[in-house]
Amino acid sequence: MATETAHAPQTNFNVSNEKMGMWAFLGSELLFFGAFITVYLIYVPRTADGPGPEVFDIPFTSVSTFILLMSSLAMVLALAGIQDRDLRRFRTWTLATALMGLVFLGGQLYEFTVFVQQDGLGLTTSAFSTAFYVLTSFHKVHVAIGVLMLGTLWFMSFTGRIRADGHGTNAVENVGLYWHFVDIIWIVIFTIVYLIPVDLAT
Amino acid sequence: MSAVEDRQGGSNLFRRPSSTAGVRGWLTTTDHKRIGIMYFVAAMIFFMVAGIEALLLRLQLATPEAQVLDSDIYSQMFTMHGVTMIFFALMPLSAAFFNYLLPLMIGARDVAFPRLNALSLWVFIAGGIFLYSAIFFGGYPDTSWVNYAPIQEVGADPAGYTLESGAQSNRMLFYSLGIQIAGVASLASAVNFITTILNMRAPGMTFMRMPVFVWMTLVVSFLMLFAMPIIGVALWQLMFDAGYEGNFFRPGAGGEPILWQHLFWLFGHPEVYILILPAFGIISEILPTFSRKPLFGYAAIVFSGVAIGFLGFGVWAHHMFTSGLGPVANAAFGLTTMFIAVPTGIKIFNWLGTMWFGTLRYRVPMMFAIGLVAMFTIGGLSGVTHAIVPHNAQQHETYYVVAHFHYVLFGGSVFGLFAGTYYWFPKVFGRMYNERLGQAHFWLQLIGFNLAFGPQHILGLEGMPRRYYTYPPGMGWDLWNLVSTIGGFIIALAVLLFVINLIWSARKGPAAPEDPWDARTVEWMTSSPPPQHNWDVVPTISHRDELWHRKYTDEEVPRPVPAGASPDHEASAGAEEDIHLPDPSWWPLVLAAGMPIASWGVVVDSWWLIGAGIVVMLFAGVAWGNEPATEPEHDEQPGTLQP
Amino acid sequence: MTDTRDAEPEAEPSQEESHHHPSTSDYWQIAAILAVLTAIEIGLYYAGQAGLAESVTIPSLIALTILKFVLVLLWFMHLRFDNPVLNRLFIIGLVFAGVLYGVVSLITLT
Amino acid sequence: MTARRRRTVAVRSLLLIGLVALLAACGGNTIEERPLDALSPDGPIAQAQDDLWRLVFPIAVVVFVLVQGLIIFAVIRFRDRGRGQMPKQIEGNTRLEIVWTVIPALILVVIAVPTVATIFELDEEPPEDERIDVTVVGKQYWWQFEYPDEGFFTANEITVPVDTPVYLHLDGSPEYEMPDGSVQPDPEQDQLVLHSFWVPRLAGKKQYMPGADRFLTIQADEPGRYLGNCAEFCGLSHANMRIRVNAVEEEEYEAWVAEQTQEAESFEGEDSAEARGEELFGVNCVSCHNVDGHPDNQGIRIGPDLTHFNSRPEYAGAIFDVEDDEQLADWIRDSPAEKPGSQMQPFPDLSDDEIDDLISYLRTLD
Repeated sequence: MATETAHAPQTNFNVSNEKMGMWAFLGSELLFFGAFITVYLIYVPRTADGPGPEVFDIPFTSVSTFILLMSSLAMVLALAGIQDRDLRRFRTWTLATALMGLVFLGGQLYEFTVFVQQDGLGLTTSAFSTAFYVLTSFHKVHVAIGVLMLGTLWFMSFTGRIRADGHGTNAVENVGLYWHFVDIIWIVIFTIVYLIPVDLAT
Repeated sequence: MSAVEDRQGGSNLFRRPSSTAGVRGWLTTTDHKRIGIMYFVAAMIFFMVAGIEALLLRLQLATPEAQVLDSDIYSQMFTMHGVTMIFFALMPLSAAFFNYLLPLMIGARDVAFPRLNALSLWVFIAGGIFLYSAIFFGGYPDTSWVNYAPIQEVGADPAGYTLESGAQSNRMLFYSLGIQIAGVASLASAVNFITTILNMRAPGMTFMRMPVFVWMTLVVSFLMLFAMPIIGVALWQLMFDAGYEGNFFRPGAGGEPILWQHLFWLFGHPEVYILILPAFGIISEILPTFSRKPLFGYAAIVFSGVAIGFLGFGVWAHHMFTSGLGPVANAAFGLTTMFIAVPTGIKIFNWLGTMWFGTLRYRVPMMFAIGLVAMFTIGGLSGVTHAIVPHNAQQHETYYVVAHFHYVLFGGSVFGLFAGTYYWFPKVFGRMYNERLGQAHFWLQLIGFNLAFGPQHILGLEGMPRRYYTYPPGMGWDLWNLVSTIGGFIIALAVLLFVINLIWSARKGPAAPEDPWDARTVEWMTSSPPPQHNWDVVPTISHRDELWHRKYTDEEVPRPVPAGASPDHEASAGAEEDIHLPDPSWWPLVLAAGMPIASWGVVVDSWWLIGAGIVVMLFAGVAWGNEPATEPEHDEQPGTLQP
Repeated sequence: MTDTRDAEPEAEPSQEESHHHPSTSDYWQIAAILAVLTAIEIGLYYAGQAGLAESVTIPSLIALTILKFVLVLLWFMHLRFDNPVLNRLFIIGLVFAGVLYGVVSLITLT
Repeated sequence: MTARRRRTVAVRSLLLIGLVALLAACGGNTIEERPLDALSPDGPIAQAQDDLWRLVFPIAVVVFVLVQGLIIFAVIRFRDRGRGQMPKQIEGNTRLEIVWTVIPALILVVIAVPTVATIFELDEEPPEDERIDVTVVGKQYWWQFEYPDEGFFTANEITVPVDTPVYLHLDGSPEYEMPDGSVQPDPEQDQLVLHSFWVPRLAGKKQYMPGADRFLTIQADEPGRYLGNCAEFCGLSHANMRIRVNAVEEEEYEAWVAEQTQEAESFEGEDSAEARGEELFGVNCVSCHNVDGHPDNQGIRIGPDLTHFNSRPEYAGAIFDVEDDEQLADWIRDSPAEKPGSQMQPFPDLSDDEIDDLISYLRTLD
């Protein structure tokens, strides 16, 4: 992953190919999430006589949001660890990031089951419910892929693909970029989906 | 240590391949040139399949009230013709050129992410196989390539007396998932090409020294980067509607059908430029070579290309003038649409300027290039007539529009891509194509094309709507439909000559020199075909038309540089570089294979199959991450491996 | 079987970059600010429930979100310290997404 | 004159004659032979649209001739004459670039100004007291027209007075007043799809959008029968969904309206083919078709309103001749076999005699 440019140490912009490719990809991801968020915003009031945004449990979601936010801190600390050639710190914080991601995912899935079973808000209930579930699930898939990548990084530190001499730092940095991106998207979703529309609906 | 995953994989199959020979060598290759060739072959197969679909459509329309196809088959054919041509023929044909030429033109040894490149290829092929497997699950998508909501929710026969409703929702799933898979391939290519162009240019290759084809590749890559996600979202939403009873585009539950049109055309219009700009890039290389003059107004052509790219995102609603957006939106989008004619005109005039005062040699690539300028102009002019919004209400969804976009996409893209095929054929295969057969191809195609699509302008203005499987006599449409069908078969004959020429010449054609056309750009400096590592020594670039300046003096009327005095002779005297090429890998192929598996799972509604596909993708992804792009233990020897 | 060859080139740029890197204590501070901003957001939500006007809460919520977004982007994702070309790639996407979807919402909702 | 020269001349003359003959074969058509022609406007809306075309098309032709002329000139004049000459290496010319940027831009301004003006002009709603309102619902695959002021329905075919704007309301969420006075949504509300209303000689097209309202004005200058089509793909019988607009003089229009508001004659209690047909209709048809005046009428509008079925020359999306008894019998027996995707259920159990009776009843609906 980190070695595609082994034969081309100098790039025109002095930035590794992987990093540039990752940023280009993230730029593209903005249009993915942008479309889902736009569709959601248009559909918020269209509850077709089913439950609306009032079912959201703000305290619960705030906690899981906070955990995801702090996982970003763990991620930079893991990167700082490998940059300081400290393999142990890298492993600890990587694992912490992945675990926080898992906690977030678990919280979200729990929240889904509550919505479906207690509030009767199914995927097929209304345009609002479809837009809500697909937007948040799309984000969850991103978190899950991120957790998987973090696990792979952690594993790689045992197989010698990430080493205390700084080898593999590029890979950590790029996974980090992805992870932070997933986090900032949630920052936006949290405000738009959970904090604002209740006001609009009432 | 780096080979841990090789042992993990266990079986012989997944040991890291080290040989580039045989079928396995092609399946596991990460060489951009081999990937480019495979892209071309696969895309040409899809091109011919879509062409046969078009012939069936034309047969049905040749006479009024014909009975060649019934309404259901006809709908499937026109939908698949559009989807295949756009996502599985023209886009991949462009990708074939990007792949093969981009590293050679910017003086690189490969693209930035060779395995990602292989992934793009296999994902595209997997998407095509998946889409065409629909025949086993109740038929092909049948509600047109634009698939306007809410017909995608209810199917082409909601009553279900003619079609089974389960089959109809399967068709929508094949539409949604098949194009999404193709979109993944485009997105991966876009990231790859952007990084390659920005980061991997040879020393001295500044942005304003890049060949126009490279510029157009960059613009197209950005268009794909930002447009593919939009259709991705729309298709993803359609999947939930068609497969899981979601409500995105169902008006009864609050869905907004017009939103599909917005998302579709937000992608769809940039897509038009994704299809045409590569052809513009190709002929911007061919016209100077065969005019023996530099490109006239290089900067103007580059910036108009960039401008077309940007403006391409601001005109989508001109496809929706009759959907009732209101006068303000209609006026605004009418104006932006007219404005886009300005950069397009700049390009046309600069190509003319390139030919003016030149010494034009009419070899097949040049003929197709001039054909593009002439034919695209017609498509451009009918495009301007679309922008007069009130009259657009008469033209919309008629054969006039069909004629317009075939003049743009066939007269533009296909002419350009064929021109490029002839032009770079000697470089790719080291053999010359047959010139006479090529010329016959050109004239047949030019005549057939104008016979097929010229009359459709008249048909449209005489009121013939698109997507009609039959029409009554007495509308004044009979003659022109017959002419159009005859033209379609002449095109088919022309394409047949093309394919015969390529296959025959690749095996039996006379050997080609390094630089058969006395060309201007650096890809002609390396051998034909190029070695796997492209260059023994990466060229240092000091001019826009680097090769020309190495061959000819800088005088107003140039003379050849005396032998031994050109800078490349000095350069090649330098020390051998240590060349490391990416190793072959199985993982792109395996990862790509997971996608149709999961997609079939969605169609047959089996969570096990979806899970299996996802596991295959994840396994391949993790193994990929653990596999270095280049194995450290063996080095390629320059010149030992041929593509 | 050591990857000495690919170790060298990639160790180089990251070393170079580490000159500009913020320290771990910077990261903790940013995280603390982010936590406080989130707390304010949630507070605003409840203030809105308690009767604070929407004209106050919604703009403030949007402003706070943008602030958090930018903080993570600049510090955690190092955009502040990295080559501006990366910056541009991301910003083009942001502008495209904002303008295009803005226009779509405008047309659809009016 | 050499033999070769003569041959060239002969070939050229032949080509020319062929071309002229070809043009004559199509250009000589009368409008009756091209009833959907979009370039033969017959009303002020279509005329305003056509005026723009008449402005832009000549400009396009001039540009076309100019560009193609330049290409042909360059191709001939600058061909390689095999003298091995090397052309001057010209990189570009800023003045020329400016010229061919500015001139097209100016031409576009010339086109843009009247275009924008016409967009706003055509968007104006005709004044309520001068227009006729018609509510349009696109079904699969036929058009339902309601005259809300007069309170009757027709299918595929509308009659309008000349020189009067007809304001079409393309109603994406149709509702009907039932016989009991309640208002019910269209029974097929969830199955509606996009259509596009297009009568080329009266006005350009407009999409029928389920769940939303769209409006379109049409107006005819001369009496006549104007043809139209659905122009947005809507399923298997998209090609079989035609529109007929009868433009008539004012008096004739009023007579027609008076006729259309009549209820159907009832044959209850009689012993005739019509009476048997009426009864069969009550058993098999009223669950989808509305016939005002039928004793069992339920006011359901899944299929077309048949109260004045026999007054319309065509049926089934205006593709079949209403006078053809044999075709009508086939249609009743198995309509999806006659028109792909038809939503009318087949009636395989009706005997030939029963179908004859039904047709006898239908013949009274005029």
